[in-house]
Amino acid sequence: MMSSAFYHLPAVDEWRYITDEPINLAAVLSKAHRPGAGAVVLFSGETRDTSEGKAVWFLEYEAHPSMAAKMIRDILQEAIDRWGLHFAIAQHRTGVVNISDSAVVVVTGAPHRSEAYAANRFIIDKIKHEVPIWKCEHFTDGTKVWSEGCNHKEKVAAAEEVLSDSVNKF
Amino acid sequence: MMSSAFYHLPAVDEWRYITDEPINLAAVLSKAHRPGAGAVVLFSGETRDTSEGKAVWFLEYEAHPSMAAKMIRDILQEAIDRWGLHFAIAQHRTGVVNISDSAVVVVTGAPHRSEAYAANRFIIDKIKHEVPIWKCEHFTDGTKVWSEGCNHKEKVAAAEEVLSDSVNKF
Amino acid sequence: MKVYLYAMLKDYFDHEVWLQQPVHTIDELKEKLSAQNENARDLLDSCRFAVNDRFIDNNYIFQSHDVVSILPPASGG
Amino acid sequence: MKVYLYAMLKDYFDHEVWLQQPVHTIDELKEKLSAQNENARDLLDSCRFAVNDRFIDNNYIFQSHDVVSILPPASGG
Repeated sequence: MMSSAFYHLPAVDEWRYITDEPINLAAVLSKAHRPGAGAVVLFSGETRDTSEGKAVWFLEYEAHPSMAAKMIRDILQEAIDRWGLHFAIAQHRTGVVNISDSAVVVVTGAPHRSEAYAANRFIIDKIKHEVPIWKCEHFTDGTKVWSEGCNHKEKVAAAEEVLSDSVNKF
Repeated sequence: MMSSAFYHLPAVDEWRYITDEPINLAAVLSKAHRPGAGAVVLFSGETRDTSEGKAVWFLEYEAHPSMAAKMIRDILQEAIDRWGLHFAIAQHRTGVVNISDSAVVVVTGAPHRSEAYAANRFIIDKIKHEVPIWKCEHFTDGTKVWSEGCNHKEKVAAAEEVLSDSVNKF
Repeated sequence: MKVYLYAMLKDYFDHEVWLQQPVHTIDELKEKLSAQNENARDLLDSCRFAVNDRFIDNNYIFQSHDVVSILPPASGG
Repeated sequence: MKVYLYAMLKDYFDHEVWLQQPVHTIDELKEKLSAQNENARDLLDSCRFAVNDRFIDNNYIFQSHDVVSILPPASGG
């Protein structure tokens, strides 16, 4: 999948990191074994059937694919260097992701388990907070809402300020 | 696999927790999805090709199968209760485990990822420290050594004391 | 100058916007878009900006051939 | 009384040991086995003891029909 409308950096095997095909966890995991890696940790983020009390129909993800792919690659490299990993794999879905399907997978391999867990958590946290990928929740009642990401609380606070400002005006 | 020589508690599906067959990670992972579990974490402990600088040929695990199975089941239940997991799976190998093969797998599923990671780590730490399963390292030079488990450092210290005692006697 | 807008920004704008008049800074660009749709002002303030796949900061001066991406806060995973 | 020994204990004893003479406490059992093989004394001190698949503590009094397991420190995973 290429975002051909963009001037972009040379492709960095974008499909490795961003895919609109279902993620095959077994296939990803099958590549994640090395003679020196005594600890393998896999994280799969999967569509839940409820979100803040509302019944979810499916999720839809949009990405800036070329930027997202490059950023995920850089995050993986940072984790490999920092924890001395034998490998680090991550792939994020775009498009429709149904209940219980994987939206994102991260696999890390290290000599010992502390490093494999820590690096895995680092990678998924950083992907969720920094990489230009957005989640739209579609509910069973037909409504949809874009997740507001990291600024959620700040934006709620800002909205309350706006609200109290407008109340003060009247 | 039953340890029929023992008076033991009623079987608790021992094969679920202790197996002398290769662990099929893909098959284990395929069972680890629930509509409410937005976060799935899998840990696989795999045979490394070296141990403290020596080239490893293979590992061999021995268990007290009936006790080990019951204890793993209890550890999983404790983790489920403590972190509100949707599921928790763990299986440990006995017998010969070759390089890069899985000796133990732990899978946890929770609504959110903090719980899935924390519970997963709790389970593997507790299995390694408490469950009656023992690892024997077979090296490529034909030697073998039983891993000494949690008391390793205490035992080294004790051995040094004994050594200095015997030195003092002469 | 070509501008691409993503995710919830598309509730306020097209995915692709072509700006005829020159725009020099991020602040000018935000002001111009907010003038088109006042409801997007807060969201635009929380966005990151990129040119040719690289993030830019507030000092960046746009060139007419730049391809600009406006990226709301990430919410992947 | 039947006693099963595991893992590195089998470097010093058979997997299965039958004790003809009554043994009443863990300490007596450890002493009896250590007398058979003095090199196992430290290892026996680091072991846990179980009867019929349940851990026992130092106060436990063995019955002649007990099946005892002697479990070195775990080193799984």
